[in-house]
Amino acid sequence: MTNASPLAAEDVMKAMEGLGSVDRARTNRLRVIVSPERVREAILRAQGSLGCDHVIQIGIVDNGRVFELHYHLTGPHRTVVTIKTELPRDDARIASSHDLLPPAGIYERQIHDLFGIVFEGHPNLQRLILTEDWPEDEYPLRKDWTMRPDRRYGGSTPEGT
Amino acid sequence: MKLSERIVAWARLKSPWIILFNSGACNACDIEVIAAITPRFDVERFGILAKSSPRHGDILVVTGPVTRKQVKRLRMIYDQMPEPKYVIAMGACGATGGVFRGLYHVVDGVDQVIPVDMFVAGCPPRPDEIIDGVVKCLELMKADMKNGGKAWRVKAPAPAAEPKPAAVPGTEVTA
Amino acid sequence: MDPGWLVLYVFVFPGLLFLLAYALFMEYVDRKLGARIQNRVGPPFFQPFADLVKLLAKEDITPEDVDPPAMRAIPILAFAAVATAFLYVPVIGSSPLAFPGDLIVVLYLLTLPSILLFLIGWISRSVFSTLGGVRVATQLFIYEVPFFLALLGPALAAGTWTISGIVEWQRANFWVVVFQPIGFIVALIGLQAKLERTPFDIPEAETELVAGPWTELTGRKLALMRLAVDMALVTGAALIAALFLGGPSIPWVLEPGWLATLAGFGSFLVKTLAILFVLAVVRMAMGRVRIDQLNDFGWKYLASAAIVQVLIVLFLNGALIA
Amino acid sequence: MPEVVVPIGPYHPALKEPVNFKVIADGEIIVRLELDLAYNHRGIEKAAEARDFVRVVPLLERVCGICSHSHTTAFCKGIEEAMGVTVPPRGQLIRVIVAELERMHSHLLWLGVAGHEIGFNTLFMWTWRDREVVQDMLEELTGNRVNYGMNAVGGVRRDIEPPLVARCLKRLSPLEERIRKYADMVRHEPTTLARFQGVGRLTKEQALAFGTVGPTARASSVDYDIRRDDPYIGYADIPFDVVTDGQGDVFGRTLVRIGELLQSVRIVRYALENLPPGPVRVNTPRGAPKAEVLSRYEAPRGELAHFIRTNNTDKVERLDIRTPTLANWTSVAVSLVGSNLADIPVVVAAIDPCLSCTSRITIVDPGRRQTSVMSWDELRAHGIDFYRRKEGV
Repeated sequence: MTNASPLAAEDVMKAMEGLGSVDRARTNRLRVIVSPERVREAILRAQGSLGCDHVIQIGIVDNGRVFELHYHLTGPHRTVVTIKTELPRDDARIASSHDLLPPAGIYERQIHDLFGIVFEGHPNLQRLILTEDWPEDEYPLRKDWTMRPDRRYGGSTPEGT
Repeated sequence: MKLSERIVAWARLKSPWIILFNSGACNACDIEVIAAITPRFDVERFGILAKSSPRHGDILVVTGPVTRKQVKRLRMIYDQMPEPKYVIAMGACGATGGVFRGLYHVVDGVDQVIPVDMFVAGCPPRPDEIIDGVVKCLELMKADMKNGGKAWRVKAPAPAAEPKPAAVPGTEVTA
Repeated sequence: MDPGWLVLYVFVFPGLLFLLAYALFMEYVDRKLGARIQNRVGPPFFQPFADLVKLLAKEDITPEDVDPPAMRAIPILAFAAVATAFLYVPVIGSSPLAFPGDLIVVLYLLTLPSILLFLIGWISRSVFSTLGGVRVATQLFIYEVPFFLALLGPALAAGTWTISGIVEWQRANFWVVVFQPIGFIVALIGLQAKLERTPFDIPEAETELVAGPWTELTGRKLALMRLAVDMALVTGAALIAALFLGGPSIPWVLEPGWLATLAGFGSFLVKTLAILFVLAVVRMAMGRVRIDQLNDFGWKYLASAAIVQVLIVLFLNGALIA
Repeated sequence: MPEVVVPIGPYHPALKEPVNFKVIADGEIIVRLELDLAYNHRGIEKAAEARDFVRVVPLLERVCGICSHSHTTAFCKGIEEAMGVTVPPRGQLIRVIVAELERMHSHLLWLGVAGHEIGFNTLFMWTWRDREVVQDMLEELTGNRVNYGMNAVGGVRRDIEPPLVARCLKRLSPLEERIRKYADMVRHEPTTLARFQGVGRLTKEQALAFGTVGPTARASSVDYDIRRDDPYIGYADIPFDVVTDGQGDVFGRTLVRIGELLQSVRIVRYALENLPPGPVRVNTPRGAPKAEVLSRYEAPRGELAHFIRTNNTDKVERLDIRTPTLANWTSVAVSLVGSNLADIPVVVAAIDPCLSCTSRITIVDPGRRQTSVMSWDELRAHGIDFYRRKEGV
């Protein structure tokens, strides 16, 4: 499986036809930009015709306007195929891809906890990373989040520990 | 001191068993503490053993800035230890929070949660420094036994802890 | 025997006091040997004593929901059982308390600490202790049978159930280990398992169960329990030395009597330390096995080996008589 | 015996780092496993957005004390890529030397810890003694034993003098000999074999499906190594082999790590002997232009990915770190169900979990979190169904 020839931009374009534009972010990284509804379809196509069998990361960026999700996939060809999509800040929800990419369940849970993005269809989208008594509606990695002095963020207890 | 007290005091100094607790450190302190057990440094020479059950420990070695999630657990481990017990806070993080000071998920230092008897400086402290810290802690223990408990060390009431800054995490100047 | 001497025998030498001192010394030798094998310096000689005194002086916590008298009584019982067992093992010549069947009593008394350890794990109300206790009991069923069978061999050969009698028989004939090597090895493995030392430290597996049944023990209880195990090490080593290596007897006659006794005591020390050396090296050279692997090993090989040894002894006995 | 819940961690002697599994055991057999891992979450990613590049590097060094060089190198090379800066060859090779020494110390550490997990303390003591040799080299090269402080954006901060090179080269040969001895020891010691072989087995398909990386994947014959597949900091010119193994169990992972130790010795020796002259660092602009970089790095535990977004300032807009341990967790949770309680430490240790890396942000629960107690048959059915669903993809 090693040292298969790298993917050409044309291959990716052909595979992702009709989903969105493809550009080359780096010599061995190709990026396709799709709409949120079609992410699952793009992942399926990447797994099918592009032979991607490994998910590197689901990167997330809060750029102040929208949330960007980057699904970094790779395969025996060792070329990174990035599927990028943008979610609005006020209603950030997207279909979960935990059944397509088994490790994605983890990454989605982390993103949910820190950014508050809802992955629809995820079997167990619960708090795991922040402390149990962290306020429910606060997502610390959002750009506009700050700690409010009037709130208790868990950890220390009132009796002065 | 009576003879029996003297023997007990001697035994305590010769047999400090330590418990290692990672309260959110970067592992560097932990591996240096474990390195102190291994042949190059070999703390068993001084009777120091690393124990696993907090019920058996004399000295609790805490590494790391305490994360909010670990506060409760650290407190529980401390409560489980039998008296007389001592706490050593390891490294810059254990003392003040180190590079993590002011981040949203840490409470800045072990002494915010449990009483600390000794701080060991360094990021991370070398194993030699850790051994030195334990030895200094033993001297403190000796002084405590001479003065009948830890109370003599309290000279003036500590100033009230400052409230946690509400600024954006990471913008503060680190200590 | 003069009652004054008997009191001296039970409480001072080679009874309680000597046993305590020798147990602490054995622990020191064990730890030091281990440290040297591991390329370390190891603890100073007073270390076990310092540990003991420190633990005795520490706060004694009884966990919630635990019956305090039971928790207090168990370590004392374990301590007493082992201390009693040691009285029947010859240290300087035969034991004055010997009676027919004392081998069975000693074996029973040596089993008690394990059962008590199981009990203390069970009543501690902590998951680690309970699981550790269950493992102690499981392990007990695995090693006890081969251990007993292996110790049966010398008794069958000598035709007596007193330990001192077996020692006498060996003085008259030769060391049991010469014609029962399998039994000797099985007995050593059984002792290692009984004392829960690597590779059989499954009940107190630090990395899985914190400290197993020991987890909730503090202060005095921990001190007494540790001491009981150290004493069991001495008693077990002395028992095997007596049954297989001729105990304190020496093959030649020495005059006067006190010199012979002294030489006997010397041979006791040498033999027990030699056994300890073997046990310590095994402890250091191996990892811990899993309980199911121990089960396989114990019943498949250890028990069969012990039975084969017993059969061989029976056959030889028959052949000699015929 | 009824089912017992065994809480492993967050304070637990097997893992000196905080992690919590609620292991539901039926006697000795693990029925279910619930993971809770973020005890070390400190919020480094948020802090990285608020500090400039110069101050982020020491911060990232403390993501994890064991793989501190990995995180800083991944970050620095990402920022350098965004700035369009090339590090001089000498600086690159010094980075490689430190990186491979770090791999050696990490793998030796792992070997000792794995020995400790099965109660084989002598192996633990011996490997840690030899690890001190590596630590000495690191200390002489960088000035620190653990958090090296070696990397900076644009190169490294200290140069290596020729006498030091000679001293390091002299230390490598005895070390290599010792490593070969450990390889021999692990292959022949009966209790080690009994505890390692056939434990925590992952097939190649499972390893791929659960997204494992690093030695865990390579032990299941997944031939995946960023150093070769996406060469960075001069690995393209260095001769080395990617070690794989077909056994897929803990024993296979041990063999892979020992093989990698020998490869690391080879790389360090090559790099020390072929250090080119020249500067070790270039000056870089204060800010970085708008860019988006996925910086991948082969850390001791596997592929480490830093997703960096810059926006014309001297601060990153977003730094998203995916650590190797996080990628490997799913496989652990799956391979533990149905195995023995005694195997937990060694299976968990086999991926060499680095929890302070992982919990800097997150975590996991691969299974469904039912509170009902499953019978053994139900569990089997669940297991079969689980694998079918996962592998069907």
